[in-house]
Amino acid sequence: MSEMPAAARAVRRRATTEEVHEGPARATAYVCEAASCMSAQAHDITLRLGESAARAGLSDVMVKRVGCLGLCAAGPLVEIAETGRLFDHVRPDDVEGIVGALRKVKPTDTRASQGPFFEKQVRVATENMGRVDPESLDDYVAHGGYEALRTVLSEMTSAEVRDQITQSGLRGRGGAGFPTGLKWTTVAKAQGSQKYVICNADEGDPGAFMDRSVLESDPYRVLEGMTIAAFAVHATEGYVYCRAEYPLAVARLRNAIRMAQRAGWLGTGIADTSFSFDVQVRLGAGAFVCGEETALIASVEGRRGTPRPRPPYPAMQGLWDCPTLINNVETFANVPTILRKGAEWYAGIGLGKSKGTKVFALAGRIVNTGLVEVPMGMTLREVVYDIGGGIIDGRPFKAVQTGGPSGGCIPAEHLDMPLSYESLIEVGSFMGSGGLIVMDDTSCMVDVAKYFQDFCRDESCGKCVPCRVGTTQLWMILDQITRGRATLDDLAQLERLARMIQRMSLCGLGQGAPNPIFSTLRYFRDEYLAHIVDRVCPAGVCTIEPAEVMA
Amino acid sequence: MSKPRIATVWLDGCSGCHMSLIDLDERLLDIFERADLVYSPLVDFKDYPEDVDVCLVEGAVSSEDDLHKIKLVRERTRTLVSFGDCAVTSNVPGMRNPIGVGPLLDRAYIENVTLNPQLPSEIVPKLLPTATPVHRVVKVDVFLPGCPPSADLIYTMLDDLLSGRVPGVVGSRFGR
Amino acid sequence: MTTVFTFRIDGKDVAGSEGQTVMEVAEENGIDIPGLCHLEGIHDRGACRLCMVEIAGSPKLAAACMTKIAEGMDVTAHSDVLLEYRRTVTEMMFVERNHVCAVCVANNHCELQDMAEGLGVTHFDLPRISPKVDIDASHRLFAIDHNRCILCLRCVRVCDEIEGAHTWDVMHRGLETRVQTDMGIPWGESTTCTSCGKCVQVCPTGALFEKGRAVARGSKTKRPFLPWMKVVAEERGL
Amino acid sequence: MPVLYHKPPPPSDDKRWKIVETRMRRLGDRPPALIEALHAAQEAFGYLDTDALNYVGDTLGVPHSRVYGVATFYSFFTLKPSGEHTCVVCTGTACYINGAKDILAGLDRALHVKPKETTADGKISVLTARCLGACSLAPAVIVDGDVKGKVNVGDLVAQLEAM
Repeated sequence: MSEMPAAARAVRRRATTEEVHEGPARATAYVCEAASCMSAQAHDITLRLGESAARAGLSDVMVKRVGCLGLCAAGPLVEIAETGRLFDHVRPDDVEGIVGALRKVKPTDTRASQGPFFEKQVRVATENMGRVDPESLDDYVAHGGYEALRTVLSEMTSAEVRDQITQSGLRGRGGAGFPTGLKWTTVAKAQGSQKYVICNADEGDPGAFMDRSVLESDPYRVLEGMTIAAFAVHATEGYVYCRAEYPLAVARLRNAIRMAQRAGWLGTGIADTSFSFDVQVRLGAGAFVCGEETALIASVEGRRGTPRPRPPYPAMQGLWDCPTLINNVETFANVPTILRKGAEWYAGIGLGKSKGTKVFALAGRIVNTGLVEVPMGMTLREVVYDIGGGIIDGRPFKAVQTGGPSGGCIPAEHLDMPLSYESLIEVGSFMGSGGLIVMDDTSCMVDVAKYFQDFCRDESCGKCVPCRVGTTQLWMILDQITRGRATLDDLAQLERLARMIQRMSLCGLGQGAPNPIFSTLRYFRDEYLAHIVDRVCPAGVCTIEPAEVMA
Repeated sequence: MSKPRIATVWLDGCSGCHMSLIDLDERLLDIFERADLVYSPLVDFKDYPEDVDVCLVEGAVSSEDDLHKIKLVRERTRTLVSFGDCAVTSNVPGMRNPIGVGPLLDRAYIENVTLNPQLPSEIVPKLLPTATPVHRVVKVDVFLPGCPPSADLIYTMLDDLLSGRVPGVVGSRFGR
Repeated sequence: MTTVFTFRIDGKDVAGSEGQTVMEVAEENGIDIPGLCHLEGIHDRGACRLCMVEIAGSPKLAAACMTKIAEGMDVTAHSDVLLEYRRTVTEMMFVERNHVCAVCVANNHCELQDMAEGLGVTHFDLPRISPKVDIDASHRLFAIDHNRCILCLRCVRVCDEIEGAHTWDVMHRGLETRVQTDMGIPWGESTTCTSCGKCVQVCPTGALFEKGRAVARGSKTKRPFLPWMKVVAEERGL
Repeated sequence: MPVLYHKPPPPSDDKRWKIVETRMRRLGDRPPALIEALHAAQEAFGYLDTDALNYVGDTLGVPHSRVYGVATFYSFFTLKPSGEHTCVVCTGTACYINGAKDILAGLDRALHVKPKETTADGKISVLTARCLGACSLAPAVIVDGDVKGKVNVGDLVAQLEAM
């Protein structure tokens, strides 16, 4: 896919033109210019709003491009900052109405309630999202940006920084939930004069767009987090490994790196100290497996993105065999706020061993498709119904899929389960990077399992036998089931094979590939049996073939 | 008590496994002292009888005729032996599987024929989409791989079966 | 001075030096751990998964060829579960492409065939994938039949690490993965191939073979190592 | 690691090679720059032909077989020129359960073109993407760089046929 969406081309052309008016404004219109709204011509709305306000002679009104406002389903979105009034599905002819509303804003106005979608969220990693101009370093700094880094460099030792992160209880937001503080300490203590920090922005789970939104909306935050991490682990060079499928995120990130370098927040002698750190972007090229850290390293090194057995872990032997810290975008995005507000504050949010908040991308058959950040421990029901607005057309909820191709499907009986790393594993799923895909009665769970298996076999790197051959074998059996051509023996073989692949595969892709099968079998075995024994697809998705056709 | 009833069946294979069976030589006498041969391409019985104790199946399931036959055999047989590589893995008959029936027949009966090229449509049974191992169509009780399995192996297996022992993994290999 | 570790494999007390792998120490102690991508003298890659072993205290299985030994570790290299898994891996190798032992140049000299026999694989429960793959006989001396390739990548590694030509590499991914020469061009057109024959020598199956050998006549063990080096040298007047 | 041989000249005097050359030089003309260089070449020329692969490999000191291995590993790289117009169908989970399968089936029915193929007249290439991240617009497609959301198969086919 070499095509770059028009929205990204626009950003690239515009690069750094400032659209933020100087000085305090009486009224401000935030226009969401993240990918989803951009593909609905949001930038055109920004331009029209500016022109229209100017024509109306409103010199004390500011029109500002911001990152994701969260409610992606209703884009393009415009928010009036002072009153909190949200305009959705904005068309060019709505512009005059918005200008009218801007005209009426009074200094005494306060933000009205925006409903549960916004009110129930707790923003940490996304605290600036929809507030700052993602292309302006000044705006980031005006919103408290780089305060944390300045404090870290001038007042703290690297050990103190690591302690803060450890005490905050932050865990890797890429999926597995490895304690971040422990990882940082391992890298810091690893032998080696050269160390690296890598930001994993190869968000590959279908239905997940948290990292993309963070990078599009607040790229400096990620850079600040990486720089703090570099200081904490004694690294001097960093890479952001980002999907090439995210041209807008890449454009904004590259712009942010340039701006930060110019302002002395990256490069040699950061903030007038002796600490040096610089960041380069490396583009992925359409390989899901590169989200696996050893495969990612291979790709940064310019090779085929095939994983290798661990140990040695990248923390000891990573990029070019040097100790390397790899964290995900959201993990780094949490870091500046944790250091600014304190580890105790962060550890006070959440549930049990899952501290803090988690960003989720809501998608599928849900009303409020979009990006949300909620405290760990919130129940799935609150996320799906209160924040997500429930199921489209009021249909019955069937399952929510989390954790991408390594995750599982959680049925209605677990809707009141609190969301945390542990609870998700307990019900046979996985936190993953944070995609929540809601399904209703129009989805066939065998077909869903087949979809993920098709994904895994297509993305298998081909290195180890169980994954290369096994994912296709699993897919073949699922395909037979969805055609009504499988037997109970085939089902038994499916389970046997799935267990073997889980234990024998080299990396997380293969080890996790059977998970969608396990979880759908656990909760929806009756659907499998309906296909096999009764030869019907209860959801009406699969095409059952006539009985007389031979295998 | 009557003697156990043995049958052998020849599906899509080269008959090499049956040749290997004949290689049992004088040991055949021993076998047929202890059992009756009730159906085989080597003897002249028209229909596969009921109530067979052991059947050796040579060859892959390749045609509709094979499919029909193996289902009948399975119904009427207590212990079904996949006899040789073609039955066990589909072996040489399976080499056509990546090609597909259409191109295969075209190549054999149209492209390479100069005089009156035509596809066979009568008498010969229709080919299945793929040549499959016997156990992918019906349940198989004993596997005897080998191309062909040696006479010694065949004897050991028959001896085991006729003595009421469960034949173990018999140390054969594909291809040999 | 090298540190010596003592530990256990299948209940047997063994010793090895720091830096050695479980596979190496097992071999020295006469414990056979199966493996097909492993070959002494080239780097291990832990890809065939036949050498997976249990290590007490770890929930995950580990590839013996890439696991460094440690003091006091307790390795189980043979168990019912491991045997079942190894059989399935072997089956997977057979059903992935089109292996027909009866007509293979490597029949009776094949490590995959030996593996199946050794593990007691009598048939394949898994359906064959039956992909349509190529045979490249464009090289003057050798040919490659991708039907028989199990992607152990010994050829790629020996060509890179020993011969230094790096003629072989891999292309595509997943089930489409193939070994290939130069820019995916026919082997005979390769400008980097030295015709040394090392790749043919190390191939565990009949995928890489010398031209002119009949079925079951591809034995690589009964002749001097790399005879083709001599042939090529003579041709070039060296 | 020094490069053992001289940097080769670009395959032609096409100015776009300059972009590729500069990208490689900035990254030190060393093997780790391979993927970045391939990105640069594909961005400049739309696809990667043998000339480009050879040039990049020779400049960076990467064996040809490895260049080819990398270029074919990543699905973002294409070794064939695409049609006049491209239609990228998102097959992410959200799009899948909202009907991406029907879109692909519809394209195949109407235009006889499957993913990664180009119509016989060379007009339209159909590609698939593993989630564009436009899940709120599901099912989504990108036609010549413009994202279209909540796609109706009939409308899409009509638009493509009119091109």
